[in-house]
Amino acid sequence: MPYIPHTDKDISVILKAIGVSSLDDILGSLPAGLRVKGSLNLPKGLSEQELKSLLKGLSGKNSTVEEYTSFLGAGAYNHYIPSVVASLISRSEFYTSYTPYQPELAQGTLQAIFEYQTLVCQLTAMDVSNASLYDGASATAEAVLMARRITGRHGVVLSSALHPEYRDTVKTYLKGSGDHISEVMYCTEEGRTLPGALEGAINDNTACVVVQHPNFFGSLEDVGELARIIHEKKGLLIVVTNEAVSLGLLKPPGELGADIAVGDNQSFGNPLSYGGPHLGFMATKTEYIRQMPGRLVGQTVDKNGQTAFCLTFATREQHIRRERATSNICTNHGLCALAASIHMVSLGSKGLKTLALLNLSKAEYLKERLSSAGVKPAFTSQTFNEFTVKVEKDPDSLLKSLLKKRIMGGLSLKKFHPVLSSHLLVAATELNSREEIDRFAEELAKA
Amino acid sequence: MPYIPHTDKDISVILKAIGVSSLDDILGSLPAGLRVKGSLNLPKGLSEQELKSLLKGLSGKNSTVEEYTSFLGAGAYNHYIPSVVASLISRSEFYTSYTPYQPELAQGTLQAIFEYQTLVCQLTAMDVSNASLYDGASATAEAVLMARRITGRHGVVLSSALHPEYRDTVKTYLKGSGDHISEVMYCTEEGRTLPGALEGAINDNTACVVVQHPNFFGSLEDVGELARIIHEKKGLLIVVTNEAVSLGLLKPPGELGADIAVGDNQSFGNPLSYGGPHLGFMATKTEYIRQMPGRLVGQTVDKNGQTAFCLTFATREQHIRRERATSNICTNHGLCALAASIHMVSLGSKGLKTLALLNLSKAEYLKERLSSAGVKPAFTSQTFNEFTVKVEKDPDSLLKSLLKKRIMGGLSLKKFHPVLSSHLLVAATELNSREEIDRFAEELAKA
Amino acid sequence: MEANGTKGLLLNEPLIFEKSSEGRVGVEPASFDVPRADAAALIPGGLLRDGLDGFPDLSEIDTVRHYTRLSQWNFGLDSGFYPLGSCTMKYNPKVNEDIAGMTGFTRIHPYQSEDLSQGALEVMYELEAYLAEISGMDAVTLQPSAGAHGELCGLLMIAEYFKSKGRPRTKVIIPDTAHGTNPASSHLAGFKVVPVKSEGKGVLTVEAVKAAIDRETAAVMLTNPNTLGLFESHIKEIADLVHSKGGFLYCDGANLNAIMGIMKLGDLGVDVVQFNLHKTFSTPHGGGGPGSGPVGVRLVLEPYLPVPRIKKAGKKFKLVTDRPKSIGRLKAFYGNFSIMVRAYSYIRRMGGEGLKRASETAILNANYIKERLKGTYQLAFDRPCMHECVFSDKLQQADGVSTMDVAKRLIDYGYHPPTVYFPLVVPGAIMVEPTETESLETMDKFIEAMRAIAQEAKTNPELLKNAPANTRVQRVDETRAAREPVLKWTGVKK
Amino acid sequence: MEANGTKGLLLNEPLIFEKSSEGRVGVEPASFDVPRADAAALIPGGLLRDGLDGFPDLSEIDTVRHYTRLSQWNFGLDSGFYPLGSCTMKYNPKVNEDIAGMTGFTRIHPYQSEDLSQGALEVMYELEAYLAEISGMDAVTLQPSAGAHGELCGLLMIAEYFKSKGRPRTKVIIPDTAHGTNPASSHLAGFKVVPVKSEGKGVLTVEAVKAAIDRETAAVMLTNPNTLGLFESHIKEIADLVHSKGGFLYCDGANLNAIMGIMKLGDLGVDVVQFNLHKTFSTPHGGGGPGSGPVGVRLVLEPYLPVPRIKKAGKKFKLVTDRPKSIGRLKAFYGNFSIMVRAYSYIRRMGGEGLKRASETAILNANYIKERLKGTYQLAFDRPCMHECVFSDKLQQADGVSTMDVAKRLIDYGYHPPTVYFPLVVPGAIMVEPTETESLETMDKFIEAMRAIAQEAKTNPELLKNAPANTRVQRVDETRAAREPVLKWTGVKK
Ligand SMILES: Cc1ncc(COP(=O)(O)O)c(C=O)c1O
Ligand SMILES: Cc1ncc(COP(=O)(O)O)c(C=O)c1O
Repeated sequence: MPYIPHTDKDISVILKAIGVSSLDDILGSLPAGLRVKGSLNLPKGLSEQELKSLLKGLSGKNSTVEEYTSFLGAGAYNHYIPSVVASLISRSEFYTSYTPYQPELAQGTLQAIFEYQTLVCQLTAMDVSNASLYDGASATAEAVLMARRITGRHGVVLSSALHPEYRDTVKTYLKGSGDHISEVMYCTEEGRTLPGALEGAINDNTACVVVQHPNFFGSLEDVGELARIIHEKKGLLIVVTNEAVSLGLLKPPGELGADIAVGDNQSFGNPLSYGGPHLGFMATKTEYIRQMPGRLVGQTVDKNGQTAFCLTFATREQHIRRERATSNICTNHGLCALAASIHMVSLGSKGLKTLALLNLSKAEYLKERLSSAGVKPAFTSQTFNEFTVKVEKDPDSLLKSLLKKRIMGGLSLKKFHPVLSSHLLVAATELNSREEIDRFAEELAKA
Repeated sequence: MPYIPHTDKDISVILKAIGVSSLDDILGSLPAGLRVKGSLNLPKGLSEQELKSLLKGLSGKNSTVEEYTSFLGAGAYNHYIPSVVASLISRSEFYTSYTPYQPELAQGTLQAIFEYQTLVCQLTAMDVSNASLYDGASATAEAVLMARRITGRHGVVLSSALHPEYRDTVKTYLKGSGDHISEVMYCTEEGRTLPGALEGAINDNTACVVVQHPNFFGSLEDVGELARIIHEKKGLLIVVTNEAVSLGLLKPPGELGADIAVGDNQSFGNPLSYGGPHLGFMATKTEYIRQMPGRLVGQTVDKNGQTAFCLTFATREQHIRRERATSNICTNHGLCALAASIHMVSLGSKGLKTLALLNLSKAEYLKERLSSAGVKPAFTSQTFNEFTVKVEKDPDSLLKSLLKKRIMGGLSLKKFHPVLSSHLLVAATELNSREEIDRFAEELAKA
Repeated sequence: MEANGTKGLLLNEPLIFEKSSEGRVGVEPASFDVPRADAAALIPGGLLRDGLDGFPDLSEIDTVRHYTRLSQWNFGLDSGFYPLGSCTMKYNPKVNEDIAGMTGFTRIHPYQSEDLSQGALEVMYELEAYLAEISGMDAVTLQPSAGAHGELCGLLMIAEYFKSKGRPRTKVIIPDTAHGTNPASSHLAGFKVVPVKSEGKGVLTVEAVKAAIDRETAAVMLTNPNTLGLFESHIKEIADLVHSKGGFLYCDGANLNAIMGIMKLGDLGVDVVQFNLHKTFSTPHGGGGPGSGPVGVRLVLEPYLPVPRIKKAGKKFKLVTDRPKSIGRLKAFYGNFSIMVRAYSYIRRMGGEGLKRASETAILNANYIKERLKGTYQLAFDRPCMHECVFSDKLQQADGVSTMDVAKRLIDYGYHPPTVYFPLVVPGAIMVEPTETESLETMDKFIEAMRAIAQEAKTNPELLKNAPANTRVQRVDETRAAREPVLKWTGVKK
Repeated sequence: MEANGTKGLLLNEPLIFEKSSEGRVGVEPASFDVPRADAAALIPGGLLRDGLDGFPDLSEIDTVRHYTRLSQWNFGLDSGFYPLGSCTMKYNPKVNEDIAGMTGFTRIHPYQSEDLSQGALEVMYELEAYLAEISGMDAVTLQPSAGAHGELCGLLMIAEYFKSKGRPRTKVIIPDTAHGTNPASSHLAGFKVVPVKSEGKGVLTVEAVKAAIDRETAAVMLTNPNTLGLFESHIKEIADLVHSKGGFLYCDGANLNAIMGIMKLGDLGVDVVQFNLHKTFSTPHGGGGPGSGPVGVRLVLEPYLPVPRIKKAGKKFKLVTDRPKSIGRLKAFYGNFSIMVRAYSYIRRMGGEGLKRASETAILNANYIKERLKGTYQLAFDRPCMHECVFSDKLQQADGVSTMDVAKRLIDYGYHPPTVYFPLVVPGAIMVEPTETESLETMDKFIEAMRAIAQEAKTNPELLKNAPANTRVQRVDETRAAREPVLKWTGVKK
């Protein structure tokens, strides 16, 4: 049997040592009438060779962003991942170990997380970061819950330019504690959240405002001004970043007044993977540490005074605090965080800045090519590597005809925002070559 | 610059420490007039992303035995390699280390080679094996040179059913020491080396006879009888095995009278790789150790009496013996040997026997299907997983038309043996499914 | 005895930031094939970044060595026996890693056309069906990212069910043996947690539940086998009871590795269960995730499952979002797909027979260790266990030796310690879960080590108190970490 | 100073055969989808195998742990600094491994139609051209499997040249600094080796060659830079001399890493050179191979290159075998293709500029170490070196400390020792080749360690003599290994 080492002889030795003649003697306490009769109705087991060929076939039924030219983003970005990443995270000491409960056997994981926490703080200019959360959407939800705990208030104001699936996730997470969620509408001309609109949307019971930056439409938000407004009401600002590469170029949330910075670090080191696992991050101010969900690694010393690392602030967590924990999260996305760290370190500060500028440049070029082809940006705000355009034909049939040219031409926004029924959200990264962009513009003009 | 860590500041520190103002001060002793002017005429360097995409494109210009159904063998066998192999040999402690000159830092490599030596001895039933040679062909040539040293004789008799490229290699290797090579013709009916023919081909100056088993045509040789004949003349028998999986089923060379067993272990753990790196092996009798080429690892103890391993019998080798070495080989195929070990261990004795039987079964089924389709074996000898058939049409145009059906239909033997101008050499392994075999037979009948 | 553990050369390594040197680049991005944008002109001034303080600059080789050395300080399942109870540290098949790494699975965008994603949808659709069959549930969602996420999902569905009936319920009954995520998730889902004590009985009694349950009880949440490794023998009666009160029975399925092919939770009356693919289904733990926590439910709860759902229409798979009763979504997109691929591969490789054999063998292994160590260590409950067994340090306390000491000493012998001090109901708990992928020889050596340590506790307790002696760092000061928090590097970059 | 090396937990591991248990299977082969052949009926009795004595039977997890643990006893380039002289232990780029692993490169059969192999042939064809450009040679073969194989190839061509002219020559002149493969390959190619002494001058003088050369001399075989790390400054005159005698100048190109883009061997009068792709071109050493040893030649020798050759006709590449003067072939098929892919990738990544920078930096690094350690250790030659520098233990001998002791002590500090006792002309040689991929910081720490050791040699020589102290095994008894050879496991399987 695959993976199970036991020979018949081993089984007899074991049974004898237990003092039973068969497994059934052990399972005596199980309600006999409810035992599974016969075997599970599952396909027959396969040899490794057969398995691999079967799955090769299944994977082949998907078309990849390598085979197609993709301009899809919307929270999942197609970046080049340096080879060092897979090479290092596939070291079994990393990927086959558990959460680092025994620090003597897990200094590698622990130091790596500590470094990851530092990298996230540097990227976001916040004081403290946790070890990871599941993804950007659930991290946003956790941030909202955290803001409620900090402020003791209930009201939650979401920018309607926050990723729709993030908004949905927040709503689901808040079902348990009463939602009190309202939305502040984005400006249909600028494609961003207007400070003025926010002013009208908040009140003294507003725990937090959540804005995404760059937002779902790709637009940059006036984060500093939004911060000022919510802070005046003593609420918190949660800034969501799901294209983390933008932080190579954009002023970090911490410098713009964010109280909690969350988002997704998938862009670093983690492939698209049909949407998961991605990598939720969260960073905040020192004063809020004890309300922060998720694991934390701290630096300390061992009994010989040598630098060492361990999990800390466990009293916030469920295995100590149970129902009074700051969150229920236990297994998080450790290996994804490791991958992100390695990618960030590989780039270094210079590489990251260049990468961000390259992304901006590709997107600006795409904007220009599309404009020339008659497809104009839908909003006036400045953007990073993603933006919204308005098309003349039905976007869905446009996209369909582009597929025939092996182009994934962006995301139709209709299903998320009915008013944006002739709008496409398009992204460009370092993986979109100039030729691809030119061809996209041409085909779009033709289609 | 890729892979080079030096910043401008580092360079100045270095120059200053050396006490020069520029590299040119160091290169003063180089004939100035002969320095390269300008830069090398090579393509401009690429970023990692660009490189990977370029090479992806180049690799895509090849068609693989995964995309095609392949019945090619002839010294390079398409076997399933378990995932553990790549997973383990890609551990950098293995693949980024050098030949294990410092045993304290290389016990992993050393113990693994020691185990590989043991596995080869077990497979071949010989006393002693070296750490590896380049490939089966050069191993055969080394074996011939070794036989000459042992016997003090010059004559070398090659079976003409030895792989033609192995015969060529032996000839090249023997250019330096005078060739004295003759061939003993295979029996055109049985497709193997007849003992009677061998009797006539050897004499008192024959150092060795080289037979391949299974031979180039896939036929099993009567190794025991051939051994008896050459041993009567006090010459040595070299048995070549280039489909090592056959050893799971066939009596090993050591039990059939071989004095030196050589061949290629590519079938274990090493992909086809367009012919290299493969994995030459050599095993022999204890009495011949000092004439054996290649590295050897021995078990010993360290200063605390703990079991340890190290390179040994180095006095045979070139770095000590220089021109009097048993061979010039230095870098060998260590990682390929590791891969082979892991594959063998993964199979275990039961798995290996089953795999060999599965190969035999596939080939027998193929034989039967081809026969039904009117394509009969060309020879009467028994075979393992490869055999020669006679076709009615021109084999080259047959193969061409099979390619259109995405079938690599075996090897046309014309260019190796002009008399076999309507013969194909076909192999089947565990990777050829029944459906593929059926389709091959059908298409061959149609073509 | 000959210990597995020994001491050898390791390499020291500072923090990555301390290795940085201004101006170094590791893997530089691709070159600009489009005009270089003028960021200062494009981006409003207030939004442009100044610096990236402290962000490290390393060469590629230094990055590689950094993480290689870090990895060498770690102990993984591939390094040795890792009998961490409640975690099912079974072998993570290498072939699953290869498969999960196929570009057809990694380089697909969640929003690409369904027509281009049929392979992914097929894997997910079938995996749902397999999990349903294994658990005896009617429908499964793959969306949750881990066990706790699955718990939240299940509990939110239960809450929503009652809300949609117009009779919201407020309580969830949870035994004190439960994993901490159970109460935490219940709380997050808006419930009040009603704890029930197991009162030394090991399993939950019908009486205890009866005493706690009422018409406000939305669910009883138990773990089966429970965290003591015991089968909840009254589960069917408890199910009947909670059903009679109109509530649901939630089963934390983290311990599913004990019963695959032996019992189906559905047959036992369970209404909701979450699976931990990173336990039962052999996907790696990654030093702390990613995992995946699908949830199976009975038909009555099916309308509440998160969106999107995968449906098969003819030969085509598609994603369906129009489900008015759904609790919505727990994350963006569809779940941890690459983990699903591994679990799918595992199930296909094992088949029904194999899964059953896995559970049977896991039980045999746990009982073997239990029998061979009882007496040497105090058993929490001396009765047949399922896939794990729980000891305590009661016998060692006389010598002034604690569970922690035993655990640390095991490290010197070359083993990862078992889960310690959990479940909370067993003081000084030592929870051993060998899993089915460990051989008799491995267990024998571990048992020998445990016995040797028990002996040392008597003859040389200092050995234990100073343990581990073989590791690079020893007895890490966790108190100081909490008292004087250093949560990031704050040095100045070179 | 803070040493890089320390001690930590490692796992013991017996021989794989000692872990075997009869009846266990790791990764079982595919199932039979064709009738199971009756081997006994098909195979003549005398040819059927009885047993597979001792062959190990392990579960998959035990196999994985075995090799994982073994690897943890090893030190690789990714573990730390590995300044092994003459071996060019430069960083092995990870992207090259990814590329070499693409199925389009691994799963192609050497005998598949050329039409189906155009990508492979293109890589090979271009790689030949790149190597020709780098070395200034006219034609290149990629067939040889390693440096020594390349040497044999080159020397056989030279021999064949003279034979084909009807005037076979018998001798090859080789300096005493040469690597052992040079004389061994010459012998194998049928030549008598005529050694010339460098006589303490470091480089070969024209006079020394003149004294040895005659009309029987087929070639002078030198290494440039030579194994002392010195540029053979008279190479051009030596070339002229040997050419005037009708002979060839063979250059062992193992040290090419010092001169890429700086000098072309062809311009220096070299007629034949072998490349070590596993040194200069960054392909990994694999703990002892596989390597690849292409050979470049001047036009006059081109007809003698091994078959097949790759030709380009229009846009198509093909293999040509009809070359009557060829020495034939040195192995089956075409060479170590997957190593070529890595070297090709390296060259494309670096470009001409990058290769030049690599050589320049390699020289700077070696001179830096030379300058900063001279005085502490005796320099064999105190003059500017190329990519490596050679010290000796002369200054340490007073304290009764040898090169071997220094080398072993370095291990405790976390470094792989340099090449020791080679070249033979420098007694107690310590040959340091940092390569260009090592940073200033890495060198500084190494220098510090070397200095600390020199200090220890004076103050506490026992530290060195007992070194290494940090490793799992210490001072392996090589004499015993040779005297009481144990070359395989001979136990009895469980
Ligand atoms: C019994 C039990 N339930 C739930 C969980 C939570 O699972 P996860 O860590 O995947 O969120 C665990 C994890 O340790 C567990 O052991
Ligand atoms: C100078 C020199 N020449 C030749 C060789 C032989 O190369 P290979 O080991 O690839 O056969 C070496 C290898 O160490 C070398 O250093």
